[in-house]
Amino acid sequence: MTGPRWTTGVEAAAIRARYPAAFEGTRERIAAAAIVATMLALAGLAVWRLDVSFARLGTGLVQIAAIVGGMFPPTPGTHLAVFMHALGETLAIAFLGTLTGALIALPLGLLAAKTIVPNVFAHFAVRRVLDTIRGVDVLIWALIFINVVGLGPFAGILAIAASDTGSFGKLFSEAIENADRKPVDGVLSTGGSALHAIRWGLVPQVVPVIASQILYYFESNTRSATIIGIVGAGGIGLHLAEQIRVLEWGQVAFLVLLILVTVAIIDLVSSRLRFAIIGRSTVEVG
Amino acid sequence: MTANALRLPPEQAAHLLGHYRAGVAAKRRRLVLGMVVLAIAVVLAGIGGEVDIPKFLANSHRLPAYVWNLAPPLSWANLGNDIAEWFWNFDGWLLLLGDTLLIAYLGTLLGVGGAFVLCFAASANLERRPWIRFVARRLLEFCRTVPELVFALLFVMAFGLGALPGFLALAIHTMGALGKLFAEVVENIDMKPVEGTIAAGAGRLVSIRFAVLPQVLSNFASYALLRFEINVRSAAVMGFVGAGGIGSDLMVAIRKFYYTDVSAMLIMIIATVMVIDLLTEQLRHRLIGLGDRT
Amino acid sequence: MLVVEGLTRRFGTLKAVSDASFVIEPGAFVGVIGPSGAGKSTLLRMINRLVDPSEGVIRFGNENVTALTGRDLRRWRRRAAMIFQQFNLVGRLDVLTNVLMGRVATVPAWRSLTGLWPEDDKVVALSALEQFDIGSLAAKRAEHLSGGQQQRVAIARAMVQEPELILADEPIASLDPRNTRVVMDALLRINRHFGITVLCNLHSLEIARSYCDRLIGMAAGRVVFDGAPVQLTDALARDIYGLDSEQVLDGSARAPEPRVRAGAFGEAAVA
Amino acid sequence: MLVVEGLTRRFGTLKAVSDASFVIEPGAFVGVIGPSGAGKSTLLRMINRLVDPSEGVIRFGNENVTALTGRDLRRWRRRAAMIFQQFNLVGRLDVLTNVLMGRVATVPAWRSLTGLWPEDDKVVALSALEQFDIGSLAAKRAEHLSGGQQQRVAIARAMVQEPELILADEPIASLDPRNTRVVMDALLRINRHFGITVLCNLHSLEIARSYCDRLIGMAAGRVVFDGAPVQLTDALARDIYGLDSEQVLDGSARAPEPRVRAGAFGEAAVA
Amino acid sequence: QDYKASYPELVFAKVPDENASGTTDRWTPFVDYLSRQLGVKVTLRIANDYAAVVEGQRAGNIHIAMYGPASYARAYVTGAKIEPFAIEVSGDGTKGYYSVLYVKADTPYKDLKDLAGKNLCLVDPNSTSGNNVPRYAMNKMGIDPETFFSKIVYAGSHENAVIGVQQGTCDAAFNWWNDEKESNLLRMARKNMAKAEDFRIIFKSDLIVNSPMAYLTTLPESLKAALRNAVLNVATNDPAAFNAIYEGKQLPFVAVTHKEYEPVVELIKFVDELRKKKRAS
Ligand SMILES: Nc1ncnc2c1ncn2[C@@H]1O[C@H](COP(=O)(O)OP(=O)(O)OP(=O)(O)O)[C@@H](O)[C@H]1O
Ligand SMILES: Nc1ncnc2c1ncn2[C@@H]1O[C@H](COP(=O)(O)OP(=O)(O)OP(=O)(O)O)[C@@H](O)[C@H]1O
Ligand SMILES: [Mg+2]
Ligand SMILES: [Mg+2]
Repeated sequence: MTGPRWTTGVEAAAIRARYPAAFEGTRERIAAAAIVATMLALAGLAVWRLDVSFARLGTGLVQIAAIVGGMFPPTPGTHLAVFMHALGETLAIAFLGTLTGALIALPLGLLAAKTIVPNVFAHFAVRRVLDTIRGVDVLIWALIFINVVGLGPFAGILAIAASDTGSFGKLFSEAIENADRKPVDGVLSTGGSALHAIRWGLVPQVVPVIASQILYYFESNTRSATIIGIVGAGGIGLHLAEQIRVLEWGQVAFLVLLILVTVAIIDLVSSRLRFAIIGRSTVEVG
Repeated sequence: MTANALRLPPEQAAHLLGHYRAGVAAKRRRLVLGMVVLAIAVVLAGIGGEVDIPKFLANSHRLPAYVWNLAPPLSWANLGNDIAEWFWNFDGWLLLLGDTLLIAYLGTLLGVGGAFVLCFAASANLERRPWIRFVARRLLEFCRTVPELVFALLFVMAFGLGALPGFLALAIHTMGALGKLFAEVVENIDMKPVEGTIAAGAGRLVSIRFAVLPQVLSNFASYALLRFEINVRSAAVMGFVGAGGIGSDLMVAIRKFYYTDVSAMLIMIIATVMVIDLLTEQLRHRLIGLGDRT
Repeated sequence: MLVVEGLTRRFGTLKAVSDASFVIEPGAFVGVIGPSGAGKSTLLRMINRLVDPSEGVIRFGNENVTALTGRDLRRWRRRAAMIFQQFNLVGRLDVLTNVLMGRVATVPAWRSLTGLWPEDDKVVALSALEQFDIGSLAAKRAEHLSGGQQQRVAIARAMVQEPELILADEPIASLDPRNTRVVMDALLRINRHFGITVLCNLHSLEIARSYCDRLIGMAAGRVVFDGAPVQLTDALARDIYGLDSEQVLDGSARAPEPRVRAGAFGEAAVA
Repeated sequence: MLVVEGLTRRFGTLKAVSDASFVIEPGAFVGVIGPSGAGKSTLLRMINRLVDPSEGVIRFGNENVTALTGRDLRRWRRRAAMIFQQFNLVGRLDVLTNVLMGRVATVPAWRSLTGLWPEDDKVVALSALEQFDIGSLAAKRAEHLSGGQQQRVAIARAMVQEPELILADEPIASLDPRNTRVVMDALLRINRHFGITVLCNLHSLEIARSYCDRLIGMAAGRVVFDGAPVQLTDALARDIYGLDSEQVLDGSARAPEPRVRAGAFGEAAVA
Repeated sequence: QDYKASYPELVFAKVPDENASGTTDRWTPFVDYLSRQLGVKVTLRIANDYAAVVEGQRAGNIHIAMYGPASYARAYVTGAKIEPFAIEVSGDGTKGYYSVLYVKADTPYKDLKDLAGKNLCLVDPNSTSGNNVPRYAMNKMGIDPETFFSKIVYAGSHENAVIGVQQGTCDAAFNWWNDEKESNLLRMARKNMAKAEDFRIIFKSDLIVNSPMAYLTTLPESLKAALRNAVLNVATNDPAAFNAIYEGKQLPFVAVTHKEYEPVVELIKFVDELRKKKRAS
């Protein structure tokens, strides 16, 4: 039951003659194929060079079963209070560290966005600074701040803030570049300054993206052991690493579950917050 | 001038203003409440996190202390030799960097694939059935919450030592992390083009391909490349599965306090990060058409 | 035959469309008129199932449109082409691909997904663009077009769908007189020639009167008029639009001596 | 006095506006007409300096608009209010805040940046909305409005700017007859009453003729007509729009017996 | 007591043990005890990475630290101004543990020399018992591991090294070993990750001297004396605190000087030499 083909009268040959470009497109297709081929070739090279083999799969599965079996039932052992305390501590550190990093990164992100700072040099310089911040390992950030404030949660907050600044700056700048230009033009056209255009034309658009990135990093910092453990602030990640090291699988499972619940809660808050900002709109996609 | 002329009589204005206030009151209240909660959280976290600003300021002159140590002894007279001395293991590190890039590439590729498949099921604007969304979101959380080390250990048992367990662990984590970020990018798109395609009878795949992808591809690309960069730097898993790589060598150098090695490797890693970032930028600007706007 | 029964849509407390009922015979050219915010767009979007009705049913032939899901829903949408008030193009894709979107339901999935469109469909899409004088823009990004050009791309997309029903939401709002004619004539032709039903939101009463067989007038969500254009007296129309009786109806009619009517702006509010 | 001299804008190889020159006296109500894609929007955007001219100068009074930067540019934009064809509202903000955007240049920065608008400005913004019957929508998100409602918000924003010049890009495209009148009357009033210059892109020749003191016709980027509405003969207008001589000009005029003219769609292309 | 004014707060840092969990639980009573004895606040910091502890001592904001032997030596070599004053004593009265080489029980290898051309698993480049001591020992035997073995694999962890042997990735692997009752292999066996009977030891290193506790040399003498007194007598003054740490498996701390760590320092220097050798080649 399709509609009538009202297009049957169309003269294909004439159209083709008038718009030859629309029927070529071979160059793009070759380019696309070349990109895919290169990616596959690289993957092949990697597999070969890294000597990847699936040979031992069979025997190992038994041992996996042993470990996974050891994870049941998950149990806090005798450390429940310690774990909960560590979780709280971790949340506090991750929260402040992420927030501080985001606050520092915001102006940097604006400077690194091509749509805001068209000056190539400024833009280039800021982006390279951000690259450098990201390139420096978290362990090094930790050591730098241990020199200043000693071991402890404060050093963890600073190290997280520093290392996240690099990622945030990059992500924020890209969110900003991706924003729709029309509202920004709307604000500018009334005589608004660049600040106004950012505050009213840009921020409402990018806030959901930025909020989700901040919450994601908060979550990620909560579960990652690295910085908080290194700087001697304890934290849930330290306990997790410890339990893995001493092969206490039941407690590992318990800690993972604990973190999973925390992460799910953060995820829930994140969704709520973002949908409050962007408004929910769904259509039934067939 | 004009504005005054169009001013409404006071009662009518007051009425409208009241109407407006009532309309935004709930939102206002939520905003204020949110701010208060945030402020309380900051204070509490500040206490819990033993934040000590005066101490930080008093000791801030020590900020460059560690970095200072990293500087190699360079002299003008002997610059070439000094640099050669500094990068004494350049070849070896380059090889390690290459291996790391390959592992990270494989891990990222697999992870991005998985994330790409799952993200649409996890986003509320394209997936109406809440249970599918719930399952997808929890699955992604599981993948990024179970520590890479646990996955790595399990895979070592299954596949033996080597790169394979390393990049599988990376891939799973990458999938969990990117899946969430991708889903949120998708939730943030303009739905008008999607309506446009489905109104033409397009199915899910086609509307994703033509109405969603053009909007999200640049973000996907940049997230994926950022994750690639993170995977290049992530030393822990690689070292753990015995796959080495530049990250674990850097760790060793930091722990053994081979300062000049640390700075040499850092420079190489930072250069790599810069190259990846430049590539990302090129790709993104192409995708969002920034290049041809000017 | 399109049957709409007791159709209602709420947004929060607001009833954007409220208990609308009408029947549209196959092959009719029906205009929907009414003041801004009357619910015209919402009505059309419900028929295409982009907005779910809060109450009421829509039937087309034997089919209960309101109950469709999945593949059936897609098939229905293919049959009921929609032209959006805000165009709803994919700004970052080129014009031709935007038009080819109208063919997705008929092209095999592997072809459309890889962008390897059949030559035939490209010909159809290009000829549709050419109908509206924008064949030469086929390779341009949609977001770089002028307003009127975008609108014509959106119309071309609906045309190549070869639908049985066209839902056009102010298809000529951004068009100049010539293109207004071109587009309305095109709609009229496929309506007359192929018996395709057209349901068209229009702001210009003149256009509505000259092209439509029948007009449906909406105000504040309700259907307040339903009849042939001749039945729509000026008094009735003024009622629909909430105009005072001394005001003429069509904006296009001479403005009554503008130079003289320059009163204080404040008065306009209650005019 | 607005002076435009040799204004040109290229997009790639395309000249969207090409060597446009004209002078507009203070207090004039000038309509810009021309087919879709003629460069009307680009012209207005250049005057507001949202698009930089490739060549040519724009002067207003003693000021060289093309050379302005920074604070001066912002001051100029405040004086030259722009109404966009696609509204350019911030969809996620409420309607009142969108209108208050028109006041950013006059409100202290700390207030405008924190959103603590003075009561007075809110009253002004609400009054402007009420002029267009949408005062009650002030708290709604702009993206939830109907097309015509959004357009009126955009106009209200321009009004509260207290500009010296209004650049309106098809301000009535999405409006019903009543609102078309309301908006055009409002423009006319502030033009007559306060001597504010209005430069207005219009698609409807009828409206242009009845409201404007003077018309500028554009086609393919060039200014092809410049004179009083009476000077624009039908023949000239047909020329601008590229219509054949037997075609009537205004879309709103009766369509020549639609039922009879039902030719094959393919023929429409060359109609 | 003069130090209280200038040192109102002392920081005690600890790297988590290789072979026990609950580091915080176990050390908190001890730190509380120190605090009571010294009359100043003592804060316990557990850092996951000993580089952080070394850096903190170099910067002077960690006053007392419990090191592993190698990490103490590393801190010393790196120029931290510290001196050891107390050492752990194992249950049998020895002051150390060993690095051992495992092979599969059903293989013919009797001795390290039999492994020529085979694959060897080391733990990671930073491990004392899993890398540094084995290399040092082999060097003394005149074996150059890079040429002697066909392949050297860094397994990444002690467990992975055992798994490597079990799965045949390597023919032999180094690991830590305390005594007949405690070793990494036994621990894995208790968790069903390996069977102890499947493995055989064919080499045992010299004693690796136990972990020291070290303070900053810049601390005032009175404070140092008070610290020594408190730590060396903890087992008698506060048995509960002491037992919380070692659960009765270890004997009380005894005094120690840097001299006992000279061999470990030598080991560290040897490891640094290795790196330079790599450059030469
Ligand atoms: N950013 C851009 N990039 C490339 N081409 C553009 C861009 N903006 C406009 N154009 C082109 O410039 C020409 C003039 O566009 P403009 O928007 O000024 O037309 P218009 O007269 O306003 O038309 P309409 O009545 O349809 O709105 C069109 O052909 C359009 O495709
Ligand atoms: N998503 C939404 N959320 C809340 N209210 C909405 C939404 N969409 C539409 N509305 C409201 O519903 C009413 C009808 O809107 P609709 O777009 O159908 O009007 P319309 O008749 O098409 O008007 P116009 O001629 O101005 O386009 C309006 O008052 C509008 O504000
Ligand atoms: Mg509408
Ligand atoms: Mg335009």
